[in-house]
This record gives sequence, C-alpha cells and structure tokens, in this order.
Amino acid sequence: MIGSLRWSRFPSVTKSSRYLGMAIGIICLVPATLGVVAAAFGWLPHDPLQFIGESNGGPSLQHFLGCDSLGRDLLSRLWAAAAYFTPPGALAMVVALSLGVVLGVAESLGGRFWGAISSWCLQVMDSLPKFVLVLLVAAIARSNLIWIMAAVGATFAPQIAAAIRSSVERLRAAAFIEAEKSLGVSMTRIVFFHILWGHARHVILAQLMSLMAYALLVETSLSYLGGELGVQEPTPSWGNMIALARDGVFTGNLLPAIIPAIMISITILGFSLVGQGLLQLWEERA
Amino acid sequence: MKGTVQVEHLYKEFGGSGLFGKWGDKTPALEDINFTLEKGELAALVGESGSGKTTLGRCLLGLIKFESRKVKVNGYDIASLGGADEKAFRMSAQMVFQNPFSSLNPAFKARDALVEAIRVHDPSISREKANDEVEKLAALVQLPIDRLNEYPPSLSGGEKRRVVFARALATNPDFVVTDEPVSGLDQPIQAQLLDLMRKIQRRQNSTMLFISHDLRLVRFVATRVLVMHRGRIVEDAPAEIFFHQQGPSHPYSRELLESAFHPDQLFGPQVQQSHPERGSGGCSFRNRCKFTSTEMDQPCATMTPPLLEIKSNHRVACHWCRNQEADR
Amino acid sequence: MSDSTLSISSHTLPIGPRSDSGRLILGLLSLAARELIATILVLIGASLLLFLVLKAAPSEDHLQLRLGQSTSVTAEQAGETFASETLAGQYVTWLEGVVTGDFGTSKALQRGRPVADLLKPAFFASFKLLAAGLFLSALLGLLAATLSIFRSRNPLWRITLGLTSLTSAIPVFLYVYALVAGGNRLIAWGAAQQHWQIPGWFPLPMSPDFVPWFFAVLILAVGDGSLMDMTQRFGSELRHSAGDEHMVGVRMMNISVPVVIARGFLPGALSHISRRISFVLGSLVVLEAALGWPGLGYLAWRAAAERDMPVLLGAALLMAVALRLVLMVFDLVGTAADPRRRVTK
Amino acid sequence: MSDMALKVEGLTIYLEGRTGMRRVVNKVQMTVPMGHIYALLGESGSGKTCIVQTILGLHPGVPGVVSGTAEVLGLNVLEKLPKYVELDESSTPTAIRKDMHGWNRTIRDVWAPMMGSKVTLIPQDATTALSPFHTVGCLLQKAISNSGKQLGREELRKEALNWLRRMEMYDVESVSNRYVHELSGGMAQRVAIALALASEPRIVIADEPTTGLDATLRIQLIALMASMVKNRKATLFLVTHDMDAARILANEVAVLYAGSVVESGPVEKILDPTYKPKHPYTWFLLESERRLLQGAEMFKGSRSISPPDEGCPYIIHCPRAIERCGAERPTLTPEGDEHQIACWVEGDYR
Repeated sequence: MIGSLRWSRFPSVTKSSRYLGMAIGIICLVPATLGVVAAAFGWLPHDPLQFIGESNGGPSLQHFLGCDSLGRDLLSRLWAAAAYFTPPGALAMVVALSLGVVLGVAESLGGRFWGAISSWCLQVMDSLPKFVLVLLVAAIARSNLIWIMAAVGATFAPQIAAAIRSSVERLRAAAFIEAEKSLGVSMTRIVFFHILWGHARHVILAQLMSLMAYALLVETSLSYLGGELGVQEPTPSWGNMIALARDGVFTGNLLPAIIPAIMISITILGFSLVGQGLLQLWEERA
Repeated sequence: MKGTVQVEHLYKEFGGSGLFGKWGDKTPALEDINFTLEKGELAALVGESGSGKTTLGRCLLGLIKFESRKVKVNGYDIASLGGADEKAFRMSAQMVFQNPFSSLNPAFKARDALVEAIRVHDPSISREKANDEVEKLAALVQLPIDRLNEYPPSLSGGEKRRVVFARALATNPDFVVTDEPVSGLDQPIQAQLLDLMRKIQRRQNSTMLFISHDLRLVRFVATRVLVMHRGRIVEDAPAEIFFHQQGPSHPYSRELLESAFHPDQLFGPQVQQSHPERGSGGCSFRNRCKFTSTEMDQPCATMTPPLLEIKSNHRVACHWCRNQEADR
Repeated sequence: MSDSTLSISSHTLPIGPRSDSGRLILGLLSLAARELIATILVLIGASLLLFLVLKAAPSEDHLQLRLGQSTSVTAEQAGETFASETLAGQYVTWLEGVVTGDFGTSKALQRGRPVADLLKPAFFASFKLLAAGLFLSALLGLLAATLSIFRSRNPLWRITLGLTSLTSAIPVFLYVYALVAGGNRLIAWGAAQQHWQIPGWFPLPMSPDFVPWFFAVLILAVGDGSLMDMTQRFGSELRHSAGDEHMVGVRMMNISVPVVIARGFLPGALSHISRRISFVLGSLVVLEAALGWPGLGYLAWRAAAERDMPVLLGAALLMAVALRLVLMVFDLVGTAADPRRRVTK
Repeated sequence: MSDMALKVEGLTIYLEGRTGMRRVVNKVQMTVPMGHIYALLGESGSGKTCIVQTILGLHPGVPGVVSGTAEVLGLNVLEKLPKYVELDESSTPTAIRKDMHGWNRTIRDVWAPMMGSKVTLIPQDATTALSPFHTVGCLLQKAISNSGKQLGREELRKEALNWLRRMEMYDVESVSNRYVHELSGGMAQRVAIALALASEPRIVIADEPTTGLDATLRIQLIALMASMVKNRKATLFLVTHDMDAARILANEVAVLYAGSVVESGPVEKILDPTYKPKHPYTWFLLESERRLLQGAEMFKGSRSISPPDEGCPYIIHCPRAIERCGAERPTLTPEGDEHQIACWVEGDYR
C-alpha cells in the first residue's frame, strides 16, 4: 500500500515540468526534422548549390531567410544540411548500438574470459579522447563524413555498454535473470526482450539521444574549423555555413551566421532535453 | 523416473578470482550432499541462512555448476545437460525464487509473465489460448483475474508470490523447488499460501523441495525433513518422526524445533560461540552443541560425522546420536 | 543474502589488521597496484587501437610513424626498413620508441622537429586549461544541482535550470566565435570613439592573458553540454545520496547529515567527472583550434588538418595517459570516501 | 512534564499516491506510559511504519497531510508543522502541504535536542539503515556520547566494547573495527539494538526489528531485547507484525487494521491463544496463527486492497457486519479494564 506511493525526500521533478522539458525538446527538433522531410521529398524552395540570389540578399518572399554571401538560398541550404547529415548520423547510431550491445552483453553475461576481454576493449575505447580519435579518422578518411560518423558511433559504444551493464547488474542482483533461465527462456530472449527492451530501453534511447547531440556537435565543429576535416563546400553543413559567413558580422550581415548557429544550438538542446526526459521517465519508473 | 531426485556426493565451492577463476581462496558452500526423493514427496530443507539451502536448490536445477558423482533429477543428468535435454528438463523442473519482488520483470504485466512461461516451451500455443491457460492458473493459485493486468510493483507481496507460484506451475512440472516461498509475509497470508501449495502439490502429485528457515511453516506441509547446517545435511528424517514420534535426533535440529515452537524455553543466558572454521575437520556444530564434551579427543572435534542411517529412512550426521543409538 | 557469505550467527571474522586506517591504507595500496596494471594494459590497448586505425587507412600514413625515430639513419632508410617489417614488428618498433619518449619527428607541422619537443610545452598549457575548465564546470554544476534539489519548487530556480540547459547547448566553437567577434567589435568601437587615446578606458585588464584565459575556461565549463550534464548527473547523485536508506539511521544518531551526504555523493560525482573528461578534451581541441592558442588540442587539430600522423598519435596517447591517471586517482579517492566500495573479494 | 512517554491523539495521515491523496492512517489513538512496552501490531501495509516515521519526523518523502497531535515526552512534535491541519468537516483534505522545509524545521527545532539521546530508533534492516561510513565502534562511541556523558577517548572505546559484549558478541575488537555492511544480518541487528540503548534513551522506538531474520536468530534477538530493555526500564514502542515478539516483550498491544486501531489492551488479554477476541480481525489473526501451528484448513483472502472511505475498514471481510458498520466508522470504546475495541457489534466474536 505504502510502497506504491511516491517516496523520496527530494522529489525529483514534478510531472508537469518533465513533460514540459520533453515537449520543448521535441519542439526544438522540429525545424531540423522539417528540413530532413523537405529534402527527402524534394520540397526545398531552391537548389541549395545554385547561385540564384544576390550576394547577402536579405529576406524576401522568394528567399525567406535571404541568401548567403555567394547568393545561395539560405533556407534551402539550412534544410539540405540537415538532410545531408541524417544518414551519417543514423550510421553513428547503428554503429554505437551494435558495438555497444555486443560488448555490453559480452562484458556482463559472457563469463569471466569474454567479460574481461570485452571490458578491456571498452576501457581502451573509453580511454582515448573521443574527439581526437574522430580527428584521426577524419584525417585518414580525408573528411568522409560516413567514416567520421562511424568513428563517433564507435567512441560512443562504451556509454551504451555501460547502460546495458548497469541494467544487467541490477537484474542479476535481483535474481531475475536466473529465474528466467530456470523457466527455460532462451538467453537470446532474455537479453533482447527482457534486458534490452524491457529494462534498458529508456537508458539506451537516452544515450542515443546524447550521441546524436554529440555527433552533430562533432560534425559542425569540424566543418567550422575547416582544415579539410569536416564537410567541404559546396556541400552544405551548418558548420561551414557559419564559417563562410563568419566575417559578415563586420559588414552587418548577421543573418547567414546567426541562423545556422541557432539551428545547431536548438537541435542539440532538443536532443539533450529529450534524452534527459527519457532518463527521468526511467528513474521514476525504476 | 519423473519426479525423482537422486543426489550423490555433491560438492560446491564458491570464490576463486582471476580470468579463469583459478586463483584466490575458495569457500566451500556444499559438502558431500547425499539424498534421494521419491515421486510425490514434499521434502522440507531447513536451516539458518547461509547454510547453503538456496545453493543446493540452484544446483538441483542446474543453474550453477557443481561437482558431483551423480545428480539425477526427473531422470536427467544435471551435470551434463544440454540442447534438447535441457529444454525438456527446464519444462519438468521449476523453481520458485526467494524474492518475488525481483524475479518478475517490472516492465511487464503479471499476465505477460505467465503467458511467457506457457509459450516458451510450446510457441505453437496461440496467445488467446495461452490467455485462457493463464486465467486457469490464476484460479488455481487463487489470484483475482483483474490483478493479472497489473504491473508487478503494484501487486502486494502475497499476490506477487501467487504470480511467481503460478509461473512455476505453468509447465506442469514434476519437480518444484520453492525457495522461502512465504518468508517476509504476514502470518495469515503465509498460512493461506502454504495451504494452497500443499493442495496443489497433492493434486498434481509432484515432488517438491520446500526451502525454509522456519520449522513452523514446514510442520504440516512436509513429508520429509532435511536439516542443513553449514553446507552439510545433518539430519534426514520423515516428518512423522521429526515432529510427532520421537522428535529430531541431531542437537541442531532440536534447537531449531525449540526455537520455532517453544521460544520461551530458549530464554535465559545463552553463550554465543564461534563456529569452527569451515573445513577444519570435526563437527561444524560442536561449539554450540549441548551434548558434546570439551575433551579434545572426542570424535566431534576431529572427525566430520558422516550422514548415517540410525533407523529406516532416518539418517543423522552426529557422533553423539550414534552413540546413543548404540547404547540403546 | 548471498550464499557466498556463510556467516549469519557465526561470529568469527577473518583475521585482518586491527585498525581502520591500517585497513584503509592496505586496501588502497592493493587497489592502486591493481589499477596500475590495468591502466598499463589499457594504454597498450589504446596504442594498439590507434596503430590499427592508422594501418587500416588506404594510404601509407602509418609509415610516417617511423620517420626519424632513430637519428643514426636517414628518414628514408628508416621508413624503408619499417615498411619491410611485419605488422606486429612495426607496432612493437613504434611502441618501443613511444615508451622511451621518442614519438618520432613531425612530418608536416614543423617538419623535422621531434614530436616530444612539440608536445611537452603544449601539454602543460592545455592541462591547466582543462583542469580549470573541469573544476569550474563541476563547481557550477554542483551549485545548480543543489539549488535545483533544495529549491525545486521555486519557479525562479526552474528558469535558472532551463538557462543552464540552454547555455550548455551552444557549442564551444560558437562561443569562441561570439567572443572573438564581440571582442573585435568592442575594440573597433573603442577605436571609432577614439577611446584608445584615453588610458584605462578598456573595462577589462588587457595585459596578461588572464582575462581571455578566464573566458576560455568559462566556455570550456559551459559549452558543449558540459554544464547541463554535470547539473543533471550531480542532481541525481545528490538525490540518491540524500534519499538513501541509511539517512534514517544517520538522523536518528545525530550524525552530521551534510557530511554523510557528501561522502555518499563524492564517489559517484568523481566517476561522472572522469567520464566527462573525454568530452571536455574534445571541447578543448575545438577551443584551442578556434582561438589559435598553442596547446595539445591545437596541435592535434593542426596535425589532423595537415595529416601529420606522428604528432596526432603522440597527442592522442598523451591525452590517454593523462586521462587514465586522473581516472585512477579519482577511483582511489572515491574508494577512500566510501567504505562500501572497499569490499575485497 | 507528563508521565506519558508517547501520546498520540487523532493522528490522521494522507499521502500522495498515484491516484491522488490516500488516507493511510486514520484517527489513531495511543498512550504509552513511561516504562511500558507498547506493541503496535499490524500486517504490512496497515500504516505502522508511516505512523513511526511521521512521529519521528523521519519521513523520507513529503508527508502529505497530517492532522492530530503526537506528544513525545510531553512535546507536541507535529505542532510546528506549518498548515499541518487541513481537513474540512467531512475530513477530506483540502490542502496538500508540500513544503518540505516545514518538516525540516520541525526536525531541527523540536527533534534535535531529543533525537539520538532521549529518543532512539531500532530500524527494520540494520545493514542498510545505519551509516555505512562509520565503523561499528565509531557509531557506538557517538551513541554513548549522545547520552551526555563526559568520557575520555579510552573510556569511550572501552564502553563501546562493553556494549558489544553485552550484546553477546564474540571477538568484539574485530567487530568494532568493521563497517555495518561487513556484518551479517543478525550481528547488524544486534549492533542496532546496542546503538539504540547506548545513549540511555527515555523511549526506544523499534520498527519491525525482527522481520527478515532467521527463525532461530529472531528468537535470540527477541530474548536479547527483552532482557536489555527490561533491565534498563526503558520505554519501548514496538511496531511489528511478529506476534511472538509482541507476546514476549510487550505489556500492552494495539491491533492496527488498514490504518485504524481496532482493538487495544493488555497483551496477556488480547494475544493469549485461549482468549476469545472481541474484534473479528483480532480473532482472525489469532485463529490463523493457531491454524498455522496446527496445520488446519486455512482461510481465503483477508486483506482489503483499499478499505472503504466510510464505515468500518474491516467491513469487507467481517462476517458479522451490520448496517451501521457500513455507514459509520466505529470508535474505540472501553471494554473493561484498559481494553478498548472499535466495533459496533457487541459481545465476543465466536
């Protein structure tokens, strides 16, 4: 009776504010999603690579957000950049998920030998600074975004594995895994259905959200810094759009620099807020 | 073969460190366990916590590795289970775990847990049919049907135990190990659950190993009592003898029985003494034993008493009891 | 009750050192020894991983590693002998050089200069920045977390918390861009107003690099999600620590509550910080690259841009070593703070 | 100062549940004189622990709405709570007090001088409820110095060891250097009893001290507590569902069902196996114990998941309920010497 009531000296966050956070997060993700959808269906207002407008032209009915210094439509480029980033970003998620799940499950359920081996692998990955490893891959792969994002995913695998490990430890301490085993449930079903889907789902999703935020951060940072490491012109990226418009500040052309900056910030904010909301949802349920 | 348990010379050690578990100290958990159970028997395994009761139960179901000459449950050799054999064995032997709060996945409804238990051995059963089965099971363990749609955290302790019990019964097992199935519950609920268990066991004529630390719970349920102390079985007696006729023989069993039924007699100054170190030879109970004398040449201090029959079906591991029996 | 502890009502305990401090020191020493071995193993693994990544590249980048590692032969000769070795042989040769402090020579960045000479001064500059950034981030995060817990129902604090999320979502390179642009505008404005003739008009001390350095630290502490992450993790850690079951006993015994909360909080917080270092190192690279400050991060970025592999690998390994050592120290501190982590198996 | 150690009147507690406010404790009345041992007997979920935690201000959560008075050593500990009475005529809560600081202030102002010195607690599970950061010796020394004794360092140490010896412990030096999580359940519980008694308290509150222990160990601990408490003439407020413990230790007992006291009186009267209880729930408790011991046929279903808001909480299971039981909540009425029953139907049950 009492057990079902909420007990905590410091109630974490009220329900309303949690949903508020999630809602704000989702709203923040809307512009980027719109871009992906628009680009996928070919609804972009203009060709993002064509010099059609006047250089640094202001917003008009034809160009909603104006044009960049080379006369390309800003809105089209903005959306095209989101669409261009999506497949590599998804790849990062896939890599992180598969690597993290394999290593995490092997670490916590693979017995002593495989456990030690995969734990070593994870520690090795974790001990190298993520961004530097990505730099290395970027240097080798000659700024191929697919490879860069695969590296981001790989460096994020320890985080996924940690979520799985803590989940398994919890269930094991609770004798749950053994109970299922004695029932005759196969190990595959225990791992995928009970542990990954039933227990670790929220945490893994939250980690994937923060992975997406990080991947976006890495991509834009590399593209902004230049040095043939990130996305190269003329392919649009929010990072190289800012880099191109960097000096516009001094000539009064703020828009081409500020709009991608806002897009980057709110998209990252959206990913982190959704991830945070998922974590709180999980914390409350557990 | 179904419903029988044969255990010969079972040993189990815990511990060991390093990559392959080869280094470090090992703690013996079970030493030289021997017993057999016939079909339809309800044996109670009693002893204080840490005596290895649960470990023995897990060994019998092949959940952990152990060393033994022969352990056969339902006719399956547990040490060499694998493949199809294992699947069939898992269907015929079940365990009700100690902690129902955790042996159910909090993310799935009670109904889903039961459906899974039914469908895991025969995936051809449709969901609707499995649902019907589940409702039958719920009726069997006297769980209201509407409680099946709750998530485990919102079930009460007794209800959770019923769900866990129903899950173990889902495959119609011939052998069930119930590990402290009612501990931590209120007395009325304990009584109800025990009653239910006994009825079901009689109806299905399955063999059951009932692990408990409380002899009161065992008294009217068990047909056989196995007393464990520090990883050894020290007494194995029919319930009739243990509770009614002459009472238990081993001093430890006597103490257990007294603490359960006549707590007042135990009052007064007690001398708490250390247990002898494990594996140091001699009887593990000797320091607490009322009957052993302090002379060191006594066999109690030097020789581990073997589990020997003093009467038909009644085996005790105690030097003193054997002497008594010889004197008689 | 686990079955491996067979001790209820048995009152014997394994004989060990009597005093608590003795046990603590012994336990920590053995832990430190074990961790050191693990660290060495992991670092070998890290170097192997780096080497393999380089080797996997379609180009012959990995051959750069041997360039100039020994001085007696010419670079070309060394490269040729290196190329003729087996993969394992190449790795061992490289690792041997790295362990003895010979990272090879720079290929593009400062052609011909030993990498070790480049890395050493850069490392200390970056380390200072990193440590300050982490410390500030932890401090701000702790502050925000404490407020969010103890004043959780006050709307003002909610807004503050929302602001931490918002400020934290802005990437470091944007902050740097804004900082540089803002600074330049300020200076330009000053010039336009002819303020440069008036001594002391500039509101901040211009001379030593302290002010920009402090801003850099602040950016490192806030940007790239650092502050938000710290606040969130610290908050949940504090909540766990303060809501732990033993608080009942602690309150009833009149033991100081804040001390107990802090001791429960410390190990988890330290492990969060150590997990965060890896990310902050990335921010450091971006920060230094964007500001053009000499440091390990700048070096790494330049090396990557110019495909100067010996320098990049050297920087990565140096960062890994520092990271593992910090991790080890944090683990020891956490273990010292919480006796529950000291259980020797 | 009154000679009452603990006096609870009309204590009602609402807690915030998933489906809104929920009444967990309803108008509980208790008086515990100095030197008495009072047992509050109830099944799990009947609100026992909630009562203890509210009285002690140890509520781990926002306590919701509390009304009534609870005097500990003559001091109303609920008094300083801001807005702690917020019930309208039909006693439905109108305001939910969510101000945790009021609670903390109460702890600081009212409880601080008593906590750990005059009033102590024996927790349910000592391994998790005691501080994990202090060794047993350190905890004991703190408890001893809480009593106000001025002792030197060496004396404190010796006294702490003495306490462990009194608890029939073996190898006390080694135990006192250990942390609580390194002890077995039985030993930790002994330490908890020693801690509760070492500061020479006026009242010891024991929150289910014997649940979760082995059968043999449980009896040993009850015996130990009996001898320790009785020797020291301390007041003990025992909250338990263990009828043996209540029988052996207590003078007086109150039976709690779904948050209300249904019967209270001297132990030898109420918990005597031969006693014919007046209240059907008490009868049910005793009868199920008897049947458990004798192996007779058991009852089906006892617990109500949510008791009705009005009327007798036991009405769902009561075989002799009359119309009045459904409409009006029975109040505790005296029935002979010191014996009170809350039931509208008069006379013995069966």
